[in-house]
Amino acid sequence: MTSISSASPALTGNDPKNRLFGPLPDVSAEAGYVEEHPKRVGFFTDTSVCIGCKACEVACKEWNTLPMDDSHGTRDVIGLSGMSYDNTGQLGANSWRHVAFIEQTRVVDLPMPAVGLPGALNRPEMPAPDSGDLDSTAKAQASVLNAEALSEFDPQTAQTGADKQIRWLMSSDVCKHCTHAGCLDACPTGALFRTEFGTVVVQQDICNGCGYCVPSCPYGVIDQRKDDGRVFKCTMCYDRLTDGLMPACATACPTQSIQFGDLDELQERADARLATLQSQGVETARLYGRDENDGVGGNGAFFLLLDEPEVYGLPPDPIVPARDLPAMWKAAATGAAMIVGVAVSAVLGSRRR
Amino acid sequence: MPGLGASFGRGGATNFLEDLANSDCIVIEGSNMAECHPVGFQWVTEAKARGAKIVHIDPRFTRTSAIADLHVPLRIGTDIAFLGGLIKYVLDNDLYFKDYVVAYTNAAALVGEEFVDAEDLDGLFSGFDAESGHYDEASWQYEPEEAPHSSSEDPTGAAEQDRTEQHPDVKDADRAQAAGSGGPPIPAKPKRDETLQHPRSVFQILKRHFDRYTPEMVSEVCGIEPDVFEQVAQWVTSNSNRDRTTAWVYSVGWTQHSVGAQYIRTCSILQTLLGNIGRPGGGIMALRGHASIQGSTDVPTLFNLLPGYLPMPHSLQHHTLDDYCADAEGKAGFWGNKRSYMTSLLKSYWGDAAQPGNDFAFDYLPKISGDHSSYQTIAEMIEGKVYGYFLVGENPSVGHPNGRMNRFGLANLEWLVVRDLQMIESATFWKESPEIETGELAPETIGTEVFFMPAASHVEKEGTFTQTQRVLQWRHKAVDPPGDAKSDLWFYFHLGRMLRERLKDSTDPRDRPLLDLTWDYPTQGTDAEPSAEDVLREINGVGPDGRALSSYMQMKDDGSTSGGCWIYCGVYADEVNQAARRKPGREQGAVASEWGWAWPLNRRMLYNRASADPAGKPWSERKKYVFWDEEAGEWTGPDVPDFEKNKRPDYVPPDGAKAQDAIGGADPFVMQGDGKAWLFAPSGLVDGPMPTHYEPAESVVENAFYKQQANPTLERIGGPWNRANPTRSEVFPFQVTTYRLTEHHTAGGMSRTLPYLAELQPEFFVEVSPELADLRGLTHGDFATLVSTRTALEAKVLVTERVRPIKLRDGTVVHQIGMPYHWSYAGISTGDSANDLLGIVLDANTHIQESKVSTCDIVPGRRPRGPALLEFVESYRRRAGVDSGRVGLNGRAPDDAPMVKGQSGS
Amino acid sequence: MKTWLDAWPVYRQFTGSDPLGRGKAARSKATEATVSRTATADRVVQSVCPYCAVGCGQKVFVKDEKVVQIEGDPDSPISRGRLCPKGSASKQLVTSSTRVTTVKYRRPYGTEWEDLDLDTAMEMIADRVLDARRKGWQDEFEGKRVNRTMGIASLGGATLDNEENYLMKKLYSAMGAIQIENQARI
Amino acid sequence: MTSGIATPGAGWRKADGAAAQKNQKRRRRGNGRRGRNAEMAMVDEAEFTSYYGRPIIKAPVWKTPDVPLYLFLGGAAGTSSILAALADASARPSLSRVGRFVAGGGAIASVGFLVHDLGRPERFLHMLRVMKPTSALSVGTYILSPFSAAAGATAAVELLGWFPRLKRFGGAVSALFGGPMATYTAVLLANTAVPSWNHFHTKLPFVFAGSAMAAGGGLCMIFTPVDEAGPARKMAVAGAAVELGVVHQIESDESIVSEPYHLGRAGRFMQAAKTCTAAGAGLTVVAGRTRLGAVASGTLLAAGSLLTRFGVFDAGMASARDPKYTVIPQRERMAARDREHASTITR
Repeated sequence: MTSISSASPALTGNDPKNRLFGPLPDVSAEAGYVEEHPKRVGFFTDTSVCIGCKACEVACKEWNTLPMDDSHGTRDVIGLSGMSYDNTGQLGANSWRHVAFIEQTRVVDLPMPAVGLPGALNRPEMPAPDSGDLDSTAKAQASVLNAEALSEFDPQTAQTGADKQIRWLMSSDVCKHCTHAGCLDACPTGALFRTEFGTVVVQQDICNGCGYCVPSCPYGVIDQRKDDGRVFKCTMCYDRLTDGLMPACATACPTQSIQFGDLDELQERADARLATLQSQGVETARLYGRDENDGVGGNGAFFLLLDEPEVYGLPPDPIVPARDLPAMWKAAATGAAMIVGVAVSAVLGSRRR
Repeated sequence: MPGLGASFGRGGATNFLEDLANSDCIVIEGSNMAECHPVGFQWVTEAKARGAKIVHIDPRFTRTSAIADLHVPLRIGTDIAFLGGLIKYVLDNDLYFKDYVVAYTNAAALVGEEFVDAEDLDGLFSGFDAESGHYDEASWQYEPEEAPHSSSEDPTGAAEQDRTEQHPDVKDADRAQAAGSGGPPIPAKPKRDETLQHPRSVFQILKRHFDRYTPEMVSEVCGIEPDVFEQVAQWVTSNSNRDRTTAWVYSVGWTQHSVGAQYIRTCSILQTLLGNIGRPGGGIMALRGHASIQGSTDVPTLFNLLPGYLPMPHSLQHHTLDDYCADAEGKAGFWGNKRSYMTSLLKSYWGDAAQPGNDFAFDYLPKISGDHSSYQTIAEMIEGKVYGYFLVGENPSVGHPNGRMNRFGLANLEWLVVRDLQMIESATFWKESPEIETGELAPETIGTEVFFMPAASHVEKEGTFTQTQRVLQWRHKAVDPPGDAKSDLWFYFHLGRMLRERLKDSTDPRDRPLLDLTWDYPTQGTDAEPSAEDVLREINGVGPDGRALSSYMQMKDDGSTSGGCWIYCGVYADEVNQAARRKPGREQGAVASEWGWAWPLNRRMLYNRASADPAGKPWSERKKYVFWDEEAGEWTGPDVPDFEKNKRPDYVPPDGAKAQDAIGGADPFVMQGDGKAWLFAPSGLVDGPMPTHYEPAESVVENAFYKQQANPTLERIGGPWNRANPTRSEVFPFQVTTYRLTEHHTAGGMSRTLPYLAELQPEFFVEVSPELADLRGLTHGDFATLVSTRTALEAKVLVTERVRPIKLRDGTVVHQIGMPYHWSYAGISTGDSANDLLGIVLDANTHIQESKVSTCDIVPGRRPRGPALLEFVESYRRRAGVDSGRVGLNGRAPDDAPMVKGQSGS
Repeated sequence: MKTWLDAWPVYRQFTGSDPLGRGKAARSKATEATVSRTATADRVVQSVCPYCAVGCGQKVFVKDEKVVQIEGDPDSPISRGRLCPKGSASKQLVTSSTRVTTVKYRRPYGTEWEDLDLDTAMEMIADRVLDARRKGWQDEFEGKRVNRTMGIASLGGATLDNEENYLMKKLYSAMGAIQIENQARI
Repeated sequence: MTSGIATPGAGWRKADGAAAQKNQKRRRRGNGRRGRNAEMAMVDEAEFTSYYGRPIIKAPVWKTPDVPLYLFLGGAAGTSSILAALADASARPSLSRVGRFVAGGGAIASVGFLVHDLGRPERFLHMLRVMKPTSALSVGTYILSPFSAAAGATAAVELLGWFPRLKRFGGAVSALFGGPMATYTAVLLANTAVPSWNHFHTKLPFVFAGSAMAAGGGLCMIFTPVDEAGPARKMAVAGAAVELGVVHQIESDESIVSEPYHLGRAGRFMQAAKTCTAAGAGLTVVAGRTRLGAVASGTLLAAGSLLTRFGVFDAGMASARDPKYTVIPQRERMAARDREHASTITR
């Protein structure tokens, strides 16, 4: 029998088994599934093949019967966000998958050709068009684009026009099912728990809506449903997993941008995919959440990105808050002792009457 | 699609989606595949993962472009110029697949001396009659091997046929579409020059025709850099040879143009020259937009077709069954058996009442006499000539261009039956349409009686869909439909039953067709649902022994067989519903022949005999597919050979051979009269034997190729409710294109009503370039108003660099506006309807509207409301010098409308 | 007592293998009873997606005569079990609360919908079809025999089944209606 | 990832054309309070990227004023209970009585606020399902429960005048939990991903400890006769000094996450808090021995403490809502790691 105190790295500051931070080879065993348990499963989201169709979002909502969402937890308020084709906005209590859309350009260093148009002349109320500078335009076009330049071009990037290159990044975000999950650490009721599959799930019969998990997630995943009071997030379709099925989003994903499977196998696949892309010259490709030495011990749901994480709304270097928990408790204990000390000296130092 | 039909003999996609994974290069043009067919797109991403080059040619940078290796932002409506440029590139640089072209195409055929190319007539071919706007195809014909009629058994009939074939009313009746399965008839076999050197050989004509499609010209017309063109040309040609194949993918981005069929023709020519047809990883993939749009042309509810692409009888041509079959009698290929197919159809319709003595009840069929297509019918509705209208799962008020005109049509009916799942706009036009707000319509003036009949959803009934690659898939019924909802099968069966009951004592001969109809389908369940399986069996056909036929080759012209759609014959072979086959894909080979059933005869890749060389050997090991097994004496491979199984590759048809026997052993295009793929189409298309670049009907650019600005045969429907924006008008200075988004479905009845989809694209928006936004003062996220001669709309503005202004060499800049068309006033996600902005101009081949390109103006802010909107649009018309668009009561022409107090036309 | 204590996760924390209470010890009754609704469905029916023409296979799960889930059919060689957002929303399409499931009738010049019995509606439509057919009838057109009616037109969506299209064209042809069109034209 | 924050995406920029999307270009207070090396300066100039300016982490869903009030009351109650127990032991019945009332009242009210803040208040007992050292709220539950029970009961019997021995025992128990009660709430805030809380995880407990002493002492001063209130005054002044000192450390920290303590509403709260606390402490020293002075200074101290809680709370909320407070420190951390890594390699 283990006693709480001896097993509580948070309080003792002694974390030799990496229970708060660092690589953890078997998350399920750490969570008490010491006997035979399934291998840890996860998602590998390869954004280089994402077509932004949002099938994942819909399949998720259908399976989990989530309410319609404006991403702030209130219902029936919909409107165009203006954020490219993303009208979901962010992960939330009602959106457990969120496809981010990022339109980017890379300007080819050229004077922008002037713009004119037929028919604007007789519209005096409109700004008068500049007359097109034929020569510079033509020259620019001729000098910039040649077959050689194109073949050197980042294969992930489609080309449009001479003066700028365009790419449109899409990425389906989801709960990371961290090795060290801030939400799980924070939950005071045990509503959040780690499953035998190594995933992190909210038990809706337990959650009392304290909301502590919400700011504890370094990715901003979990959120409270205002009219319900409880918190919600991706369960990696725990119920489907118990039936031997894949999560709804991965089942639907048309291009296998979302891949589900045993985490170790996904990691191998991701490494191979990264190598392929890099050999094709996609220099911007990188894995995110793959590294078990990162601040959350690696993610159960990790990504291949084509730009910096923050471009997609992901934190570049997330750290599970509990990493510093021993230090915090130490400071709190010192603070408490200080109070007692101050109080005692105040009493002793005061003359009676 | 006549573009494919006239080229290869069948209108269906030549390959299947899974086969795209075998491509070495995929060009997606006129399609936004990743957005509109996301699940099909998995085969493109798979090809890409295997190293294939993916090119996306589209005016907009879309979600397809995002995954492509190269995006080519060509100007809207210039695909023929681009593809023509590629054809020239291939011909000039001798990059065509020589052995393939000589053996399998009509390159060597000689064209008659009377033919004059568009090159020499400034954009018109010989035979054009400016008055009627129609071509006479006589001068486009081959130079015959022998005198034209000597081989025909029915010289008089054929001559008659030839004369009427060119009648404008017959042309209007859309004969081209009858090439859906079976190429257009040709009078005789042509003279050939196997060296391809004869100046009147198709090959040389083609060379001359495309001579002016230089890279510079392509660059100028399409607004792209010559190097981008060069890159595409290089990828495509280096991936088209014995070892490699290139696939082309298109969709309504091609068909919805006034030269839509010719877009597809241009691609067909290119793909044929490159030897990519009938080979794995090659072909032309036509992506249809609806679950069974292929099925809806195969088993058509189209005015000009009977099932299996048999033409609807025409009043000028087809008085008897003999007349009807005259063009086919004694001809090679498909046409040779037309009488068997038609007789079987008539037997399916009228059973015992169809006897040799009464021409198998041929006369029971009503005759068409011109264009009775949808838009023509709408125009007639407005004139009050049509009394009743059925809308069955269709929402023309939103889904059709010029919604206002469509709604005027509906407002002038006596009655309207709408069958749908949700309360769609076409059912509520009488109280909620935009014209109520403008005062053009009012419930009190609309006499249309409307019946909304709830329909069953796809899981509440059984039946087959034919998907984009011609595969029929049976859907099993999961649950009963709710409430009064019924399947369309139920509705039509019982409606027919009730009509027959009402007429059962009638002696009027006009009621005989109804009373003699075979209409005794067994029903099941409490609501007496007819058996769809029984209907499918009837479509399949039954032989004299009472058993289901297994092939259309068994069909007879003596009335001993029946069959409702000859190309579907075999779907019920061995009395088994073959469309219901569900052998898991992973348990079969890549072709997966045991999943569902594909027409014809379960062939998944059409013309696959062309995957072998003339001697029957695979062109290469890498691209091995169907080949001749000498030992077994048959064609073999992973797919069903699209060829007679035991016809030797060296088979030469004997003199006087008919039908399939007249097709040689090295002629893969078995549906064509000559067994060849057509680089030059002597018939089958009404607007020219070869494609030429014309500007769209509404364009801001002058045609740089020819004096002829737009397609000379394009079809317009005139009226105050369908005004056209003048070409190169300064009042309408911007091009606008319509399209779909992944998150919605066409007119939105199946998506705007669903919360999960509505929230993903919650509002109507338009996409504009930052340059246009600057020019017009448009603000991202704010409203803008778009105006045409039809109406004005408001939409939220998305400013995006994905839309690019096209800079032409003469300095003009063409601004293009993108406009998804899913919205209207009903449902959860609402907005103005994009289609209201468009006019109706039609491709004369298909009567499909040009909704992919038109012109408009755009200004910041919201549109005027109520009657002010009418005045706003009218002021644009005035400025553009266009006739008034004011209408009278219920949208009728102001003159013949009865005057109602306070409501007179201007 | 033991059982009662066992039900208290803190006790399980102290006595079991999950001292931090982040896994096994924290499991609730509902969690232990988790079951997928695909597992409890009465039957699974193979169907095809009704949206675009790719023709993705769908599996329809039915429980108590209600559709409880629609998802991709991995058996399909065309779609391999995948669906787009529309296909994924099929259950919502089928079970939509805004679906109209009774006949609605708008009389001429009426301003509101009225309810109508299905049988009555069918009778009324049959009457109107015969009437319009008669009024629009043409034996001849420009001197040529056409034996048709111009009084009835039809426009079908391309989500009609082949069997439905077939019956429609057959019936329309027999009644002489020719202005029969389909989304396929659009 | 060596490209560093100066070149996110190797030249790729968000293609917007939309003014709405251009709001995330710059950063940072410009007062040049930076010491470090040139590399840091380069970091300063870097643009930081975000997804349309959207926050990366979710701001706490806790209600205000419930939670700041809870923080305040818990602290005041905790320190008061200690003061009360010691007063009892040192025969200061008035101070002890007042301390017990403040502790009891504060404890009961905190429980009320805590329960009210739950999304599903009826499930507040679920807090006792598990005991999680990783969760400050769980640990806090096992502090708050005995504390509030003991403090509440003690106050009750004090009021009723029953069971004097039990009262003393209850007072002792609540005093035992009083210290943790006052400081665990700092861990509650710090053990989150909220940048302006988490970064100061070793400082916040002292802010809260100081603030709690100022509040507890201040409140006791108000109600205790000045003769007996000496310990309260001393504790209050000491607490105020600690609070002011540590808050100053936080506000002058290098990191950008100290910025929210200066800006906006949080900045105004913090400024007012400092003013109140400093004034209260000064007034205590000067006039704490007069009844009026005790009331005034006690009130100021309590108000200062309350404002500090609101300020800290708001600063955290503000830091959660702006992605720059999440991204920039993380980028700096990565850059530092890279430098360290580079130096180990060259060594």
